[in-house]
Amino acid sequence: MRGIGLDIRFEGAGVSFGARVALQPLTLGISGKRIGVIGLNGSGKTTFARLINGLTKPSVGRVTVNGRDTSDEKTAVADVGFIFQSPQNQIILPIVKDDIAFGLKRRGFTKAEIEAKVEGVLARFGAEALADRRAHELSGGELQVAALCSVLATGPGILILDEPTNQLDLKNRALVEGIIAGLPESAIIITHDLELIAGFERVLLFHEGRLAADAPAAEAIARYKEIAA
Amino acid sequence: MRGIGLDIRFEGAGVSFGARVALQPLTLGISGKRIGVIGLNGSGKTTFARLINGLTKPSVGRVTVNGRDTSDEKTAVADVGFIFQSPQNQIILPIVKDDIAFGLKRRGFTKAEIEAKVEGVLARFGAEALADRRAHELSGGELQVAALCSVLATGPGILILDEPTNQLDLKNRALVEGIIAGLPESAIIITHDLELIAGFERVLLFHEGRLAADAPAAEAIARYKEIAA
Amino acid sequence: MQSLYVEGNSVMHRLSPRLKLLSLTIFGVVLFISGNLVLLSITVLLTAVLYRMVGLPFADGLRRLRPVFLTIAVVALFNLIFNPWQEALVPLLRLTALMLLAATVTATTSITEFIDEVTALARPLERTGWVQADDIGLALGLVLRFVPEIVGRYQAIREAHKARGLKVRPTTLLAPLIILTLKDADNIAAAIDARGIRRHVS
Amino acid sequence: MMMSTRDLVLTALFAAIIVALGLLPPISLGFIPVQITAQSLGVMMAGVVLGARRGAIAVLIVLVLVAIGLPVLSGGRGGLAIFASPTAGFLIGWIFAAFVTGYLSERLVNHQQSALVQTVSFFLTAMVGGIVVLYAFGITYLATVAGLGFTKAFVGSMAFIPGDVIKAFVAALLGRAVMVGYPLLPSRA
Ligand SMILES: Nc1ncnc2c1ncn2[C@@H]1O[C@H](COP(=O)(O)OP(=O)(O)OP(=O)(O)O)[C@@H](O)[C@H]1O
Ligand SMILES: Nc1ncnc2c1ncn2[C@@H]1O[C@H](COP(=O)(O)OP(=O)(O)OP(=O)(O)O)[C@@H](O)[C@H]1O
Ligand SMILES: O=C(O)CCCC[C@@H]1SC[C@@H]2NC(=O)N[C@@H]21
Ligand SMILES: [Mg+2]
Ligand SMILES: [Mg+2]
Repeated sequence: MRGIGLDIRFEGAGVSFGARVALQPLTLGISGKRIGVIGLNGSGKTTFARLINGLTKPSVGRVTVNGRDTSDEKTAVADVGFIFQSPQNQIILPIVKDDIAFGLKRRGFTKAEIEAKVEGVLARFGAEALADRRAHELSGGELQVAALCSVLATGPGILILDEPTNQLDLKNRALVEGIIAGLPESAIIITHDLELIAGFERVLLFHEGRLAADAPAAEAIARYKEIAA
Repeated sequence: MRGIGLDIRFEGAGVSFGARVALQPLTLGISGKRIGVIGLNGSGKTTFARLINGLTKPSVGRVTVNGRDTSDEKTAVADVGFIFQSPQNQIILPIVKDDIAFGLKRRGFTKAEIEAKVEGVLARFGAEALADRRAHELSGGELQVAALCSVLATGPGILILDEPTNQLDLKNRALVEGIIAGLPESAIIITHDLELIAGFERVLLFHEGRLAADAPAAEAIARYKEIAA
Repeated sequence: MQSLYVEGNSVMHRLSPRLKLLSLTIFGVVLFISGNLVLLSITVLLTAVLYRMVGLPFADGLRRLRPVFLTIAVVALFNLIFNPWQEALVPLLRLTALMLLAATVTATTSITEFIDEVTALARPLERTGWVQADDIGLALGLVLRFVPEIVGRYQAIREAHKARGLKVRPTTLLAPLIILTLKDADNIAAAIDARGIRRHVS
Repeated sequence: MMMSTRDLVLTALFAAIIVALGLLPPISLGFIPVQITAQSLGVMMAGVVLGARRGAIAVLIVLVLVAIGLPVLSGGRGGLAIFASPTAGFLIGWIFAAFVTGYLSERLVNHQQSALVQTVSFFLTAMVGGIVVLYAFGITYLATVAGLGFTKAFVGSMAFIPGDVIKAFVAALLGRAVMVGYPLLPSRA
């Protein structure tokens, strides 16, 4: 599955919270390696992403991943890795390597397999030094890397990153940008940092819960700037 | 005092936490209307700013504000307003207008004076609608404005903003940028968002706890990019 | 969070909070002096009238008392099974009267009045150097502000479990919740000091 | 010994955690007029994490909130009338439960110990403070003021033991996790 991504389909899927419509019904297919998502605060980006891994269930319509309805899944879709907007909420155990191992333990790997996987994923980012660090002491950039390791350790087919360059300096931002560029996994990147998605062939622009553009980066960004003006 | 700013002096002031040096001893005078502060994560920017209002006391040397040693003050320096890196931690009481009033109550104003001040500062940002909102429901941009109001209500001579455009969309970012440009108070702005300080005449660049540049924006940014490369 | 205060202008509303709290305390002590059934019944009647005067619609007034009254009634039932009926009735009447007067004070005193009163009560204690009376209002305000935030963070951490396909267990949920919350405390404390809200404390 | 701002915020945060635990609905047992509540877990946690003084103050703040008419107890209960209910002894006991749990934690647990020793010690302190001390208050009040008599009050209260042992266990795991993950906690005596 890795590197190919998944076949994601929105079939008239929309989300309301009480009277407030967070996402208007939407029909859309997603495939390809890199997809950007942009829009104003509150425009529906995070809601859109949460539909894909089933964290939010559609109020109308349905969302399928490889043909399986996400509403039928008891928990989030295993093939979809999700990095939250605030990565500090994402690290569950106090020590980094324990946190990475945590997601694997429940999947029935042996102790040796788990250790190998933890080391492997840390090595992939040259982040071996993080293994024994306390999660709450990490700088913003380090937190982002730790969260990525925990999610990638379980081998998802596609990765969703919600504002991954928040609070990062130029160097850490470049690091994350490099990581994204180098991921063999498919990725959906939600961001206010327009340079991060500048080269993408497909960028979705949300506005007031509606898909306002589905176009190459330059075009979507131009529309976004009109909206924000 | 307003609009003139303060006379801030670092006299060989440095900060260590145990064995870790957060800020190397530094001698420096600060005045002028707009000062930018940039540097990598962990380079000492926030520590530098906290020295100015006395939240952190220097391990060596001293820092004076208008001739008074900040170490002598029991609590933070009243003339220095501080907007933290995470504004959600800055709003102390549940309702916005109560929060703004709170800082004033302990300063011995009458009820009527406090009300007038709260209304005045909200009006200044056209943010009257925020008065009765619950702090935890505000969007990122609104939070930033509310935090500014609470701090400005007490009439500080200088304002320190630590990464004020974090997590904001283009529109809210422009709002904050506009607010900064329009402040009659002097301001020190710490940021990773280089466009925000692009026009400043004076930008301090920190690197590994040392002042690596004290120069006009273009020059400091160029040095920063070398460091981050 | 909705308080139990009821807007109004009854006698009890107009009494000073201090007088109300003082009376309630004295009442609580005096009630236990006598075990006379007639006297206690009259007391219940009087406190019930006082509670009626608060201005709550009848059904609302009852609904508020229900949880506490139920527990009092259960105790009385127990006593009735094992003891003579007089012995069951005395605590029932006592606690009911106390409940009625307490509910009346609660319904006629606003949160602000209460906080001011508690603050004033603590003022003399400032000389011990242990408390700063104004901190009470600050602490109570902080709690009200933190509750929704903690609930929000709880939900975020639950979702983090789900997103990684992990079962949500109390221990793996509480640990990050508490650690992250404690970490926030440092930032919030710095924010309070930066705004010079507690001037005189280092 | 005035509280630092940080201590003030820490106690308020824990009070908020206890209030938040009240959002879980209480379970009524029917045969004893006291409900099973998750909030007493918060009381043990306050002692284990904050220590004696701050833990007790956190609980005190919750009781002040109850007294001033905010519905912060499980099931949305609050107001002065609560102190007329037969459960009031437990509520007052919460303060001492947090204090004793904290006092013992400060003395029994330190960073040099192994994980197991820390967890077991925290468990014992939570049992002593959150059960022995707490029940002493709760049962005495039930027996005297509510007029239930000691035997019945005691036997009835035993129904809470299984739940409260589990809570002490959860509090112990948490106390240990916080010790590993948040060593900034001021060192204990
Ligand atoms: N659980 C919820 N309950 C009620 N309203 C919600 C909920 N989640 C989201 N919303 C609302 O739905 C709308 C879309 O929210 P969403 O989080 O998708 O925005 P976003 O585009 O990710 O914004 P941001 O850039 O600020 O992260 C907003 O108006 C938001 O307030
Ligand atoms: N209370 C503390 N205890 C120990 N180390 C600290 C403390 N505060 C800061 N440091 C360390 O001091 C150094 C400088 O920190 P500072 O917060 O000033 O960085 P910064 O430039 O603001 O970084 P960022 O861009 O990530 O906000 C860092 O290495 C940090 O880990
Ligand atoms: O009125 C309340 O909400 C609190 C009552 C106290 C409940 C006590 S605390 C110890 C014991 N364990 C429980 O779960 N409930 C009782
Ligand atoms: Mg979002
Ligand atoms: Mg900083």
